[in-house]
Amino acid sequence: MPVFQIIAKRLVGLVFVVLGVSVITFIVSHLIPGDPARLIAGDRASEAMVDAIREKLGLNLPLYEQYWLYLKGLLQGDLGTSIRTGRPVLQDLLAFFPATMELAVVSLILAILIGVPLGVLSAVYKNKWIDQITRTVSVMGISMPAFWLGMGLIIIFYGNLSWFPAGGRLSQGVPVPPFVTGFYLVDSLLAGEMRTFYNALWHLVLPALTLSFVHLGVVSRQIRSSMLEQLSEDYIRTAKAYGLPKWQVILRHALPNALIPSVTVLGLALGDLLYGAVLTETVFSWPGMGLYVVNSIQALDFPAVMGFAVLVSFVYVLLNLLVDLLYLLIDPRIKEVG
Amino acid sequence: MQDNQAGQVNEWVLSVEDLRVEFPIYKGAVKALNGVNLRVAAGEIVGLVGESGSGKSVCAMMGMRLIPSDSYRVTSGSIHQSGRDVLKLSEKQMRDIRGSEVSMIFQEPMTALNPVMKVGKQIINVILQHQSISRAKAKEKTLALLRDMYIADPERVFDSYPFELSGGMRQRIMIALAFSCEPKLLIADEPTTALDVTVQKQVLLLLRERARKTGAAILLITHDMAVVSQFCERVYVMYAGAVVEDGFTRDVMKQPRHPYTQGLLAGLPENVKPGTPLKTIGGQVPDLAQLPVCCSFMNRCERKADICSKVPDLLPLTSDPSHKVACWIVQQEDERNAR
Amino acid sequence: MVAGLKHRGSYFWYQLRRSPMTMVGLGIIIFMCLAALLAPVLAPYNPDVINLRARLQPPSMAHWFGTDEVGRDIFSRVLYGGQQSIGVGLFVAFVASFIGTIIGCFSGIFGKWVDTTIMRIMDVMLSVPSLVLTMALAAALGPSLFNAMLAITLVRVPYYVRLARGQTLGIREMVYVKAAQTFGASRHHIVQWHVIRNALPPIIVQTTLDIGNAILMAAALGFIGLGAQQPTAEWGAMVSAGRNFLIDQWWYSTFPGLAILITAIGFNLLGDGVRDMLDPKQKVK
Amino acid sequence: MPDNCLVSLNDIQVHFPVKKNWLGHVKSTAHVLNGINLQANAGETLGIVGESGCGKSTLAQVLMGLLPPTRGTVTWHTGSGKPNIQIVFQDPQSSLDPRLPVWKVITEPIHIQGGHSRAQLRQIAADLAVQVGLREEYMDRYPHEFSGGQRQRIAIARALAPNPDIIVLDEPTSALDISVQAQILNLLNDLQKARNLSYILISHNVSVIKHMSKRIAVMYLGQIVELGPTSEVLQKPAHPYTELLLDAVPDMAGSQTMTGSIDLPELPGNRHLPSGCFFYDRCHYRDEEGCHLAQPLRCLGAEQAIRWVRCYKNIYENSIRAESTESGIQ
Amino acid sequence: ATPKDTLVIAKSADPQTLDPAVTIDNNDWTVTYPSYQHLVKYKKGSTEVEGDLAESWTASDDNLTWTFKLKPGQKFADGSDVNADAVKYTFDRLLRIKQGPSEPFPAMQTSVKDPLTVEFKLETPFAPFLYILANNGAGIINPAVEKAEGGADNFLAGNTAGSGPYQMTKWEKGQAIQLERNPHYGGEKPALDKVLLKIIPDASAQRLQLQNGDLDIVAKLPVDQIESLKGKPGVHFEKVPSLLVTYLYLNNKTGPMANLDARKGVVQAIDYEGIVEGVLNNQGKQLKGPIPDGMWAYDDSNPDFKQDLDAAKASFAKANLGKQDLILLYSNRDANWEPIALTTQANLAALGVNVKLEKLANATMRDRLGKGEFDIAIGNWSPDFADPYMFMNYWFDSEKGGLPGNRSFYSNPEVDKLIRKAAEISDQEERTKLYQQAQKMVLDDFAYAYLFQKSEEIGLRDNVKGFAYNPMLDDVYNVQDINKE
Ligand SMILES: Nc1ncnc2c1ncn2[C@@H]1O[C@H](COP(=O)(O)OP(=O)(O)OP(=O)(O)O)[C@@H](O)[C@H]1O
Ligand SMILES: Nc1ncnc2c1ncn2[C@@H]1O[C@H](COP(=O)(O)OP(=O)(O)OP(=O)(O)O)[C@@H](O)[C@H]1O
Ligand SMILES: [Mg+2]
Ligand SMILES: [Mg+2]
Repeated sequence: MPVFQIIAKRLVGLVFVVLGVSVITFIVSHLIPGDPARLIAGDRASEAMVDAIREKLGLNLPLYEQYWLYLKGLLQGDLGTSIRTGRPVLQDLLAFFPATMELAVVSLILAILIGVPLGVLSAVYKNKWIDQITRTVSVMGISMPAFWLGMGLIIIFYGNLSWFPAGGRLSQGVPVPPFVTGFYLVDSLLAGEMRTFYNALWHLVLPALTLSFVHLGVVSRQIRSSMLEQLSEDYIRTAKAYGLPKWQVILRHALPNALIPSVTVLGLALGDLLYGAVLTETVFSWPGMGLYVVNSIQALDFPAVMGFAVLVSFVYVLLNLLVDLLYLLIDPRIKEVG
Repeated sequence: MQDNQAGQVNEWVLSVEDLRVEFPIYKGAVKALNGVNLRVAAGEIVGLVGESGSGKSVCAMMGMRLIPSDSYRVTSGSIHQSGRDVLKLSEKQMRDIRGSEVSMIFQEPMTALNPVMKVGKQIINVILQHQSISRAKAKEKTLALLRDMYIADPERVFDSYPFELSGGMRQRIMIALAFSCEPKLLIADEPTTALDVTVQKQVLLLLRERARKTGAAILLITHDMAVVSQFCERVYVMYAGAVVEDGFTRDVMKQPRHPYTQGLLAGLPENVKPGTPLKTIGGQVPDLAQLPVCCSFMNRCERKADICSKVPDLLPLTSDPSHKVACWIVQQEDERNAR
Repeated sequence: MVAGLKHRGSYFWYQLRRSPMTMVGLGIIIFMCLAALLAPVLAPYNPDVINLRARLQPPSMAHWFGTDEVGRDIFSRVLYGGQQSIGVGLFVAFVASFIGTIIGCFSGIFGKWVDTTIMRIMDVMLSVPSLVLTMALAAALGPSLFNAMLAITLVRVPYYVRLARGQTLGIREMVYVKAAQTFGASRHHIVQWHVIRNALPPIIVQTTLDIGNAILMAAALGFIGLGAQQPTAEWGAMVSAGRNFLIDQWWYSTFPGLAILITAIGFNLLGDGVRDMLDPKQKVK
Repeated sequence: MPDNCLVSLNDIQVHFPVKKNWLGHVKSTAHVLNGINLQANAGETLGIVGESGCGKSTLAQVLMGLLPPTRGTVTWHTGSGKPNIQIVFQDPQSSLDPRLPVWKVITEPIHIQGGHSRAQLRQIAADLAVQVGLREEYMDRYPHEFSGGQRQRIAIARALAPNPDIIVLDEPTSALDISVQAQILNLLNDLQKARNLSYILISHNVSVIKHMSKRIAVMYLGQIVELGPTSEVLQKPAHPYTELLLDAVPDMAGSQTMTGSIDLPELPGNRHLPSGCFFYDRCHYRDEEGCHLAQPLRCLGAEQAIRWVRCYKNIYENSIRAESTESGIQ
Repeated sequence: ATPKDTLVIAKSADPQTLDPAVTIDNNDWTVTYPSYQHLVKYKKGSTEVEGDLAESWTASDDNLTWTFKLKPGQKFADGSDVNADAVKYTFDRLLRIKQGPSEPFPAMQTSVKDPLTVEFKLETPFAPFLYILANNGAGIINPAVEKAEGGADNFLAGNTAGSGPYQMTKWEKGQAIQLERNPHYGGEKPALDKVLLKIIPDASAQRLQLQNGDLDIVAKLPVDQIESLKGKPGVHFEKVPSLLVTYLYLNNKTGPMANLDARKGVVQAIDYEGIVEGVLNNQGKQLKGPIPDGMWAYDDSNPDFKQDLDAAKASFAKANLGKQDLILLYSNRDANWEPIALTTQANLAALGVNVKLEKLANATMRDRLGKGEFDIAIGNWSPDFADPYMFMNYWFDSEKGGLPGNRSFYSNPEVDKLIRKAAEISDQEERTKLYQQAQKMVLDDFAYAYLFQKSEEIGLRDNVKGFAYNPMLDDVYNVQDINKE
């Protein structure tokens, strides 16, 4: 299937998904008992004040009308105004989104860089001690409550050893690089500020390790099982039969084929990383969307919650699109099969 | 090529002596090979036939030592290739032999090539592995090889992925790959089973032509008797992990001696009048995990006698020393007739 | 073919024994489940009784795992907490896989617009950030362990729908289903006779793996305060409550955290093992 | 049409859309069957040969009613209207549900019809099993506990269960060993005699067809190119494809005698049908005039309409140039 | 370690909005209070007020007209003058927007008498008027914000525009907020160039950073963290009085708690000492009634509450509740609430009264509180201005039932009369008498269960000097007075 068709198909799906997501989050968030107007007005506010706020925020309108207004705004790229902060939701989210994304992407890269070799080793030395160790590590990753691990790392590496900072994205006094992508690592390199770069990297280590440890298990497990599958394929036997060295067979023949089915899993993992960041961010004072959305839910900040859900599902669909395009790149068979 | 032609022994490109291989499994072991004796001389085409599960592929894979070393046990015997003891070579030495001295072609051309690598690259990789020439040279060589396979537009095929080619074409690629380093021996494990008859014929003809041109010997594994009779000079018949009969093809086909071979040939529709009942071999192939200590064909044999409870050896017939059979009854009978 | 087919049971054990990791997993699960079930017998204290004057005591002979901030015995609470946490894991995994399998099989076998509709809905559910959906649902339903359980279940269902549908589509193309169609088999017959039976093994594997997953999710909800209600002991909520004491009163979070980790490891190892066992490729031919 | 005709196929065409663009418009089509005219008679075995991908299995599916033809009709002459037709597939492994015990597998068709108790079904299964040479005690085992040949017997027993008039055999022995193949072929022959069954036997093994069937149809690219009594067709092929096919079949007599050209052109795909004669590109006999035109199935030997061929040049008997019967056999 | 010219303070969460006319959250005031000046301000560490922008003020005899004279030469951060127009602008805007901060203000007119004189005309007399002018909501805003991009409301939500000693110069969402000296500040020049508010949600992380010297000031640490930090080098704690009280709402209107004896039973059953000792680690003191120690009108002669299980048993017997469960609501807002809930549950369980705990999100809890759907709930209260009005009138006026303040839905016409009268007259002695009289009555009615008033312990690095806590200004730091050695 040509590229533009895949894109077109995904974009149609995107509209659908965003609509669906907004409906679901709208319904669910309005099911939460509580009145945001009262929350804003404060403890001691009179009924009249609460009513006034309700009116100002349009909360007195019937639900379908509220949704309709929301949808109209959405179509114009307006995610509404946060009840809690009084600022446009999009503006708030964009302040937090790059941080979350940076953490997620770095964690994914880490998870891949560590997880793929582990998975390969584990498959190649199936049932040997390497395999047992690797599988133990990956199962521990999958089974580890992320927040628990994070807290432990802070205590050890900040509290006792002082090797890494306790949290945040930059040390105080280190200038924030001019905004280009919102990723401090990238922006600081673009601006040529190596000090900022190292500082940002230094801050990323613990949270990224925490987050990637969980997904490292997912990745290495997936790679292991698809490697095992590929290693039992005929073409591997062929490659061996023609005298290709073991590691060439594993890395140049089996691995590319094993990566193909794994791409989907990795795409989904990045999606999960985005959500998974919520807990990690709390522990590491990481200024991402996680804390924002938890607070928003607790403050019944409907537009903010919906905005978050819509943005993340948007990214999720885009990721899927990316995965599809990646398939085109790595699997020549796709073009034919469509 | 016969045993009694003394002095030629060194010319066996492959010689398997009393090979016994088993796969340990839950409670015991699958005795996949139970004393296989098999020889291929330089330049000849030898057939290996037998029912599914009789150990043909294990035999072939052992010749290349392609089975993961932790999954099997060699309990006795040896494999020699051009004088080298394959079972004693290191993995590195073995790698150097594979592809250059001995090559292999597999049954499923569909899955035997890496699906995401262009075929040209796959061939080049093999050439570069065994010969120290430049990449450009290797490409030239590859194209020439493809041309030798009667492929009309080698450039296009060179740049194709396997899935873009038909089954026959893929099998030709496999052949090109197999001959890329001019091996002395080619083991072809059912190379045409997945192909149409018309394509099968082309592929077999091509194989033979290449072998003749390069002087390579071929061990052709198949269960199609007709293919054997058309293409092979000699044939080995396997049953339950052992060779039960071996001889010149025309002898074996015309005058099968072992009861199993006889049954096999009689079961072919080609050999009877249409519509009449085919002869069948009763009973079932023994479970290789619980092989009785007797002639493995005994439970299905119409001619069994007391002596069959001893395992027979594969011995030349007195009447025709080029024809060997592993059956007490036939051997005794032959001896009696010869006297 | 497998030798000694009559001993299918013993063959199962053989496979289990061959995989030490699976045995470890099984051992852990049995141990943890026993500990949870026998909590009333094993626990040295009533898990809910507070003692403000014995708060935050370090591990000692009297309190093996120490005490929490109102003086409850953490060892007893970890034991009782197992009932809640493992219970949630089992409930979520089984209910979600049950519902998901039915919807998925139905969708796959019916095809056409029903399939399209169902899968679109699942797409949407999958792309809603799951933690947000779970949190919002749990908040909407009111915080209780049961509601958290329902929320997690609901969020897990689409995964099973996808899996079961994929399986169904595969099985639908199998020759034996084609054969059944030539006999004039109804959809109902095909689902009942062929699809469910054959789709089940991978779903069972997924379910086993998901138990650990669900325990973690319940713990995460407990961590945000949307899970079990006091004074009920639940591991996630305990870790969360102990969070502020982690530096100096490390035992408070550590022991329930370890319990989560170990149990999840147990179910994951077992799941891996079951997968290997059910994988026909790995069987001795 | 002979009196004992069971089913006749009239100009059956099957096309599959294989590529759609994102609006759902078909962009490429597989022309799998391109006008099949055929009839099967009671009690006889009709053999169908042809190279892989020429549409044999598709034809079987059309016969089974699993696939509605894109064009053309299937007419049943079984009186009662509802045809009783069963099928045995090539791969006995995948055609049996691995999670059903054998007795359930065998009686599945009857179970679907309903009206039998469990005990009755078991009895029926046991009876059928004996007929196909399986032991009664095996009824509670699962398919994977049997050998290939036994599995194929189970499949045959299942096909026999609803007492069919016709059984379509789609390569019933090509996954089996020679010695097992002989058993199954014998079994099929015995059953045919005992039950007066009609077979439609699909195979690419010419010798199997030759052994089993009186009449043979040779297929090429979704069309029948030759049809007639087996012995005649195999001895004196009238279509160049049949000739090519027979030439390629290795025979037992040979002593490394096989010869022929190695470089044949690629087989045509069914995505884009050749215009005119489908075999033109591969034909040894082609010449400029007339040969490249589309050919109808012509009757060979006008007096008895039993041999038909789809060829401009009649390589079998150059002299016989039948009056063209455009519509093929009726 | 932190730089010498910068004070680094931990905060658990980002501010929500910086608009003085909107925010009612102390968490936001950390930024706004030092950024704006008010007509009057609390004296350092005290609940008394003194002039800030105002040089002097007078009130008419009927307490309805208040006239303020502004100090000359006060300037906003952009250099423009603080004048009567700005004051009028501020209060008009506050009453127009009519959100939380406007709530204590009575209906009034603001008028400019001359550039440095402004006059408020109240419609009803309001005794605490002077005190509410020191509230965060009364911070004087630079009218120039009207011309800001996106409008004044939008601008003020994310920026400061005042004349205080500091102004906000940078806000990195979720990370840090930077305050820098206002160059035009009219008062004494603050010692520190910058104040950095670091957002650190996790208390353990805050504690570790304080210990390691990456933070200068941390407030609101859990008591156990404080305990273990004490004695660590470089850190010390200042124990400060607080007017933050914690008490239980007992639903006087509906359900089992509507019964006076049942309420009495609950009040008698609770282990007050245990809570102060066990939950607070003695970082607080028991309440003796609604008015806490430190607020005028506090009555020290009241006895401490004491657990008396026998008396409680008798009370419950009299109330004859039957087998009803009591529903106790609390939320995750305060870490102490859970142990309190558990203690209450345990205390009542000893008497055979079953308490069901429901931990809710704060928003949901408020909803339930407002609707009166609870039997017992835990609440915190801190005064917005230093007047017993904050306690007596809010908690007991039957017209403020529910969320506005009277969470127990207490209703007693006698009490209503007393406290309303106390709100109108200006003589403090007279008022004290009225309030103490009312206090006796509500104690007899067991309207609430009064648990404790917390004393705050604030963790400071040893080199931080000049810190003073004002009980009226929780979360607000007197950054202009602080210097670092
Ligand atoms: N890795 C293994 N582990 C256990 N048993 C094995 C293994 N490989 C082969 N076998 C067994 O060895 C026997 C011989 O198998 P082999 O593949 O050589 O048969 P074959 O003659 O090639 O059959 P076919 O004609 O079906 O290819 C079989 O019974 C098979 O089950
Ligand atoms: N559902 C389908 N969609 C598209 N193409 C199909 C479909 N089913 C079959 N075909 C194509 O139709 C052609 C004929 O298929 P069919 O299975 O009938 O061939 P066959 O003669 O039975 O071949 P074989 O001898 O390999 O069994 C093949 O090229 C196949 O790719
Ligand atoms: Mg084989
Ligand atoms: Mg077919």
